[in-house]
Amino acid sequence: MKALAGTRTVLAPVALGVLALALWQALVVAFEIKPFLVPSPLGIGGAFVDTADHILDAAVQTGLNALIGLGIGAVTGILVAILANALRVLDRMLVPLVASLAVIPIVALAPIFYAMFGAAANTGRQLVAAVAVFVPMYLNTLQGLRQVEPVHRDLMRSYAATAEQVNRMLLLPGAVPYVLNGLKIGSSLAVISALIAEYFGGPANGLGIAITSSAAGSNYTVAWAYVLGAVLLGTLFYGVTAALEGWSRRRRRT
Amino acid sequence: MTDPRPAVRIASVDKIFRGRKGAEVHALSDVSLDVAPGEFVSLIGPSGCGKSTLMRLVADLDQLTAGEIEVFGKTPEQARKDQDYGIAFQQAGLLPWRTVRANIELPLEIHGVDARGRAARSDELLELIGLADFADHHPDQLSGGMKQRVAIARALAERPRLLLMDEPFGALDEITREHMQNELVALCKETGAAVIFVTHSIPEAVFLSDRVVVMSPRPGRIKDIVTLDFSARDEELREDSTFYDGVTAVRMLLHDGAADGARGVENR
Amino acid sequence: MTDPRPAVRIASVDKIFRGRKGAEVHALSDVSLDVAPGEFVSLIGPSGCGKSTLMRLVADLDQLTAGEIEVFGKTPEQARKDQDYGIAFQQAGLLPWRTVRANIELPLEIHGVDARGRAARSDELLELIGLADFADHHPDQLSGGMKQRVAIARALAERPRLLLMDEPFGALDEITREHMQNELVALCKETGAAVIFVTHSIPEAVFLSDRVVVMSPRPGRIKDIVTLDFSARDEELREDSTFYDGVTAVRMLLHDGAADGARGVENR
Amino acid sequence: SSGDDAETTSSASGDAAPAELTPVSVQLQWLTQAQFACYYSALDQGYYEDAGLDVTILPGAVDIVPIDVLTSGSADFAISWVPKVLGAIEQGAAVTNVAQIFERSGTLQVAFADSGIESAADLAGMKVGSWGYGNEWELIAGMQASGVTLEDLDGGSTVQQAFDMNAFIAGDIDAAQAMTYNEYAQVLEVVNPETGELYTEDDLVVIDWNDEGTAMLQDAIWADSERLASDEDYAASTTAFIKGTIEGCVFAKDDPQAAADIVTAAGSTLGTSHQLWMANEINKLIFPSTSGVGHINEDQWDATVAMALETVNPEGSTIITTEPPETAYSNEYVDAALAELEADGVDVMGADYAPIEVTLNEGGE
Amino acid sequence: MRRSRLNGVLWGILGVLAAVAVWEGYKAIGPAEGVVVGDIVILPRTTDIAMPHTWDVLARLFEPVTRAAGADVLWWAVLQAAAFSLGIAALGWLLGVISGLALALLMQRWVTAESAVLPWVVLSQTVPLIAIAPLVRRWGSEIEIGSFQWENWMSVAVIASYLAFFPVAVSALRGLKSPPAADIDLFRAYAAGWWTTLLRLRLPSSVPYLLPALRLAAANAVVGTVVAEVSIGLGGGIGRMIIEFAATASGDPAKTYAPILGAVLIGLVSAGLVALIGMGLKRFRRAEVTA
Ligand SMILES: Nc1ncnc2c1ncn2[C@@H]1O[C@H](COP(=O)(O)OP(=O)(O)OP(=O)(O)O)[C@@H](O)[C@H]1O
Ligand SMILES: Nc1ncnc2c1ncn2[C@@H]1O[C@H](COP(=O)(O)OP(=O)(O)OP(=O)(O)O)[C@@H](O)[C@H]1O
Ligand SMILES: [Mg+2]
Ligand SMILES: [Mg+2]
Repeated sequence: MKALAGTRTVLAPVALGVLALALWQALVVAFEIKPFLVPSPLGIGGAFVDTADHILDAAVQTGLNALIGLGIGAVTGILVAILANALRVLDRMLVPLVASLAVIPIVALAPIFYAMFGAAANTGRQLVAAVAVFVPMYLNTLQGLRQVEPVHRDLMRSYAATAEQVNRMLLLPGAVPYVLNGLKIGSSLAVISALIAEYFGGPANGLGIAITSSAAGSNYTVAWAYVLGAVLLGTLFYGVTAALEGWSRRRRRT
Repeated sequence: MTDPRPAVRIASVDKIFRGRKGAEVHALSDVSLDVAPGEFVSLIGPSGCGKSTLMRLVADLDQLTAGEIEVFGKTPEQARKDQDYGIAFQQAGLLPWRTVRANIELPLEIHGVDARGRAARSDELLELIGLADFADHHPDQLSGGMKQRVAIARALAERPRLLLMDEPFGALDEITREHMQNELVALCKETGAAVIFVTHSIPEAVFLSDRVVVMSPRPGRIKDIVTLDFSARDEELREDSTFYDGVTAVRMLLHDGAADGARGVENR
Repeated sequence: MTDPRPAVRIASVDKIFRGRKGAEVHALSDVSLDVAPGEFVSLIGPSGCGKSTLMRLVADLDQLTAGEIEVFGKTPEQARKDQDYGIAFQQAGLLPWRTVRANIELPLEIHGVDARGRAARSDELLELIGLADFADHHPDQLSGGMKQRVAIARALAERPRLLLMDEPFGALDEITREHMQNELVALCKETGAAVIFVTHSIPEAVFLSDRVVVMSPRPGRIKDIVTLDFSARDEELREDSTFYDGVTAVRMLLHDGAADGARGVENR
Repeated sequence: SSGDDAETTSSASGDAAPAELTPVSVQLQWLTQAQFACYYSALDQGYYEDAGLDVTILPGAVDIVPIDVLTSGSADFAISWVPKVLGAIEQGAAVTNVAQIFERSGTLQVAFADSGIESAADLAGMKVGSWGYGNEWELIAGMQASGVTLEDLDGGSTVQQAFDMNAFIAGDIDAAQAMTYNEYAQVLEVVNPETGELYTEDDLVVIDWNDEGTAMLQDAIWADSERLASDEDYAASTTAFIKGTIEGCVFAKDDPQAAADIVTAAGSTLGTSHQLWMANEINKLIFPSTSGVGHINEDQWDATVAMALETVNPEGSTIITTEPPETAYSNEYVDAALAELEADGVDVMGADYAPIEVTLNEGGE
Repeated sequence: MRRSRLNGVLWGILGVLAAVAVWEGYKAIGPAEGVVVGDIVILPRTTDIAMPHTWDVLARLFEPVTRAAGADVLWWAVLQAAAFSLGIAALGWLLGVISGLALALLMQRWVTAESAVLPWVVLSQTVPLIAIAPLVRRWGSEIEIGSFQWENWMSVAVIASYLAFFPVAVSALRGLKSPPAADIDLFRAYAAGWWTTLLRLRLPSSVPYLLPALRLAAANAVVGTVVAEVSIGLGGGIGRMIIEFAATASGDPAKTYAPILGAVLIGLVSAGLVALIGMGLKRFRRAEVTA
C-alpha cells in the first residue's frame, strides 16, 4: 500500500506532466506553429541545454536576491507578529497597513524602493521580495501564535511565567508549523518578486532581464528556457521549504 | 506545615460571567470555604455548578466578582507569583513538542532550577507515576491515562503546599485510577500538602477526602459539606462500611436528599 | 420484531491493521458472537482490546480481515445502505454549524423525510433527552454532557432495529448518566431494538445488558460472556444484591480472576 | 485617464463613415504619446479616411511585442524599431519594413556635465543605464565601436532603467539612456536642488548615437510579408496607410501644438509641455527628410543590418547571425504613397523645416 | 459587536497615522542620501523624489491630472481607474474562485487526481506572469465565436484569475479534507453519497479554510489585474496609470503615488467585500470561535 502511494505521488504528476508536454509538442508540430509564436517543449529543452551556463548565472543572481529577501521578510514577519500578538493595539493598527502591503503591485513598489535605496544596487529587489514574503509570514505566524490552547495559557499563567518565557516555551514552538507554512508560501513568492523587480532597476543581470530581452527579440525559445530556469528556481525554493516543513512535522509528530 | 493560617480562605465569593448581548451566568453565589493546611477537600456536584470556576479563582486564573479569597494569607495573585500551588487540569495539557521528561520539568525550568536539579526531580516523579521507561517519548505516543499521569507529575514537580486538581483522573480506567488514588494519598501524607480536588466520582471523593463539598447549580453554591474521618485510606477502606456510609451520604445530598427515584433529569 | 434470524451474527472474525512500515496490529482474533433481535449486549474490556473495532465492523465502517458478519441476514454493507442501524460514537460528533434540532434531524434529512415529519420526530427526541429548551442552540453552547445526549437522540432518530453505541455516556455526570440509562432501557423495551453497547463502566454494563461480553486485548478476543437475567431494570435493581453479584462477576473476569483490590471505584 | 476603450481609437466617426472604408489596425510599441503623433494626427484629421481606411490604433505595453501582434494576425501593421524586428525575422517572422517613418535615432546616453563623460569611450568604469527590451543595441554598438565592453562598466553590466529618470537624478546611474523626445525632457522638468531652478541642457552632456555613427533605424511601419505578396487589397491598404501616416507627420510638423493636443485628447496623460516637447522632437527625427518621409535609405538599412550582425549582447550572442531576407524591407509601397502625396502637392521633404522652441515646466505640466 | 468593529476601524486609522508619522519623522531626521553602510543603503534616502511628503501626495490628489484644459482632478481620475480595475479584478477573482474550487473538488474526489495535479498547481505559481500575459492575450485574440470577440480586458481578468485560483485550490482542498474521521464515518453510516456528504459536511466545514483563501485570492486578483494591465497594455485602469505617471516620477514625485493609493483602495474594498461574504457564512464558522 505504501509502495502504491509512493508510485502515485511520484508517477502521477510526472505522467500528467509528460502527457501535457507531449500534447504541446504534438500541437506545435501538427499545426506547424512557428517558434516565435509558441516554442515547442523540445525546442525549449534544447535552448535550455545550450544556454545552461547563462541560465545558471542568472538564476544565481535572482536566487541570491530572493534568498536575502526571504530572510529579511521572514525575520521581520515573525518579529512583528510576536509584537502584534503581545500588543492587541499594534495588531489592530497593522490591519490596514498589511492589507495594503498585500495589494501594492510590484510595478509600483519596485520603483519606490529603487528611488529610496539606489537603483544601481540589488537592495530594491531584495526588499521587494522581502515585502512579498512578509505578508504571508506575518499573517501565518500571527495565526500560529493565536492557536494556543486555553489550558496551556492557563498553565503558563499558573506558573507566573514571564512574557518572554511564554513566547519562548509555549507560543513560538506552537507556531512553528504555521511559520513554516508561511515560509513555504513565501518562498516561491520571493523568487517571482525578485525576478519581476529586475525590470525596474538594479544591475542588468538575472532571470527577469534575460526573459524580457530574449522576448523583445522575439526569441521565445530562449525566453522560455529562462522561464524554465525561473520555474526550477521557484520549485527549488518551494521544495526546500516544504521539506523543512515536512521534517519538522515528523519531528513534532503532530 | 504547621501554618496557623488556613491554606485557602474563601469568603462569600460571587462569580458572574458576563457573556455577549448582556447575558449573564451566575456561576458562583456566596461561596465560603476554608481549607486547612494539609487538608484534602473534594468538590463534587452536577456539571456546570461552578467547581472548575471556584478552582480557577483560587488559582488566580479568573477574577472574582465579589467576596474574598486568600491563599496562605496572601492574595491569589501573590500566591500564584510565589508558586504556592501546583495545578492539574482535566485535559492533560502537555506540550506536544516536549518529551515526557521535558514536560514534567517545565515548571522547574520556568523557575530557574538548574539542569541537574531538574533531572533529579523528574527521575523521582517518573518513578512515582510508573513512566520511567517513557521519559523520552512524546505525548502523542502515550495513551490518555498516561498523559494524565504526566500532568499530575508536573503539578507535583515543585512540591507545592497546595494542590489544585480538576478531575485529574477522568480519563483513567478503573485499575489505573485506583493506583493513582493510592499514590495521591501517600503523597499528601508525605508532603502534608493541602488539596482541592474536583471529581464526578462519589467513591473517589469519599475515599480521598477529609471533607467532601457538595455543590448545587444555578447559581453555584455549597449545598452541604460531608466530613469523613477515616483512620486510614487503604485498600481495606474500600470494603469498609463507613466508606459506604460516606458514599451514601454524599449520594443522598447530590440526589436532593431523596435516596430513591428522585434521580431526576439534570437540567444544566 | 419476531425476526427468526439474529440481529447480528459475528462468526470467527479477525481484524488486522497494517500500519506504516509493515507494523501489524492484531485488533481482533477469532471473535464470534450472535446478538438476538431485541437483545442488549455490552462490550467491556481494557483500552485497546478492540471494542470499537468490532462495532465499526458491524457498522461497515471498516473491512474485516477474516470471518463473516451478518446484520439481519445481510452483509454489513447492505445493512448500512438499508439504514438498518443507528450509531452513536464516543465523541459526540455534532456539526457545529447546525442547531441542536438540525443535528438531530440530520439523518432524517439525508434520507428525505419531509420537514413536517422531521420536526415532529425531533420534538419527541428533544423531550426525551430533556433539551427541548435548547433546540435552537448550537453545539458550542452546550456542556459536554448535553452534546452527548444530542448525539444519542440523533442515533435514535430513525427508530433503528439495531443500535450501535460506543461509550455514549462517557461525558455524563452520575445523575444524568443514570437518567439516560433508564431512558435507554425504556426505549429498547418500547421499540424492541437490539443494542451493542461499548462501555468502561462495569455497573453500567451490568445494569443495562442481557449479556456482558468481556474482552481481553492483544489480540482482542472474547474472554467470557456474563449473562444477566434481571426481571426488571429499575431503580430498585441498582440496590439489589443480584445486581452487585453481576458487577462482581464481570469485575472478576476483567481483573483476571482476582476479586480483591478493585472495588468501590465506580458504582454507577 | 480616459475610458475603457481609449486604446482602440477608431476613425469611424459614427454614421458618417462610408461603408467602403477598409478596416485596418496598427499596433504601436508604447502607450499613447506624441511619439506617435503622425498616426493620431492622421486619424484625427481624417487623412486615413480620405485614403479609404478605417484605422484602429492599438497602443502598446510593457510586454507587448508589436511584431508578434502583427504575425499573429491581431493587427495589420506594427510600429517597431528595426534592430528588434531583425531578430524576429531571423526567428521566422515574415514581416516587411514598408516605411521608415523616423529617419534619425532618438536615443541618447545622458550624463551630468560634471561627470567627465563626453563620448562612448568615457563610459568605461561608469554606471551606465539601459532599458533592455531590445532598446540597448545602439548603446552596446556604440560602446563596442569605442572599444568598451560590458565588463568595463562599473558593476560589470549595465544598470536596469525603469520608466522614470529617478536613478539618474539620484546619481545611481552616471549615464542614462534617454529618448530625446521623452526621458531627456523628464530630466529637464526636475528642479536642480543646487540652483532651485529646473535643470537646463547646460547641466547635461549627451552622447548622440547619430553623431557616434552607431545609430540604428527606429520607428518603422511593418507589414505582413506573406499577405503583401498574396493579398492585393492588403497591399493597397498598405500604401493607403503609409500615405495617411505621412500626411499626419506633415500635419504634426506644421502644427506641433495641435498634434500634441490630439494625442492628449486620444488618452495620453503626459503633461502638456512634455507632450509638446515630444511632438517637436519627433518632428526633428523625421524632418528634413533625405528622400521623402518613410523612404528607406539603403545605406542606413545596411548600416543597421551590419551592426546587428556584429553587436554582441551580454549573453554573448549577436542580434542576428545571417543577413535578413530580401523581403525584410521594401520601398514599393512608400514610394507609391509619396508619389500620390507629391501629386497632391504635399511637401514630403520638409526641407525648410525649423523646429519650434518648447519651454518645459516642472513635472512636464 | 458593532462597537468593536467601529473600534477596529478607528485603530486602523490610527495605524495609518502612525505609519505617516514614522515616514515624516524619518524624512525629517534622516540624511538625504540615506544611511549607508559600506556600499549599501540600509535606510532610505529622504529626498523629495525618494520620499515625498505625505501632505504633498494628498495635496496632489486635488490638483488636475495635467494642465491640459478640461483635465480631471487627480483623485477623480484615480477613482475612475480604480473602479475600472476593481471590476476586472472582481471578475478575475470569481473565475479564480470557481476554477480553484473545481480543482479542489477534483482533487478531493480522486486521490490520484490530487497527486497528479497538486504539484502542477504549485508549479504554476512559479511561472513569472510576464511570460504568460502575452500568451493569454495572443491566444485570446484567436477566439472569435459568432459575434463574441475576445477583448483585452478579458485577458486581464484571466491573468488575475491565474493568481487568484491558487490559494483557493489549496485551502479548499484542505478544508474539504478537514471534517474529522468520525463525521465522515457518520455520513458513511447514513449511507450518504458523495454529493450529500459534500453539501452537508465537506463544504460547510471548509468555510473556515475558505475565507482566508478568498481574501488572499482577492489580493492576488488585484495584483494580477494591475500587473496584467501593465503587461499587456489595457488602458483605463490603475496599471496603465502607474506607467503613465512614471514619466513624472522625478519632476512630480507626488503624482506617482496617486495610482498606488488607488491600488490600495481597491485592495481594501475587495478585502471588505470578502469580509461581507464571511459575515454571510458566519454560522459555518462557529467552531472557529476561540475562548
Ligand atoms: N468563560 C466563561 N464564560 C461564560 N460562562 C462560563 C465560563 N466558564 C464557565 N461558565 C459558566 O459557569 C458555570 C460554571 O462552570 P464550571 O466550568 O465552573 O462548571 P463545573 O462545575 O466545572 O462543570 P463540569 O463538571 O462540567 O466541569 C457554567 O454554567 C458555565 O456555563
Ligand atoms: N485505524 C487503525 N490503524 C491501526 N491500528 C488501529 C486502528 N484502529 C484501531 N487500531 C488498533 O486496534 C486495537 C483496538 O482498537 P480499538 O479502538 O478497537 O480499542 P477499544 O477497545 O475501542 O479501546 P478504547 O477503550 O480505548 O476505546 C488497538 O490496539 C488500536 O491501536
Ligand atoms: Mg469543570
Ligand atoms: Mg474505543
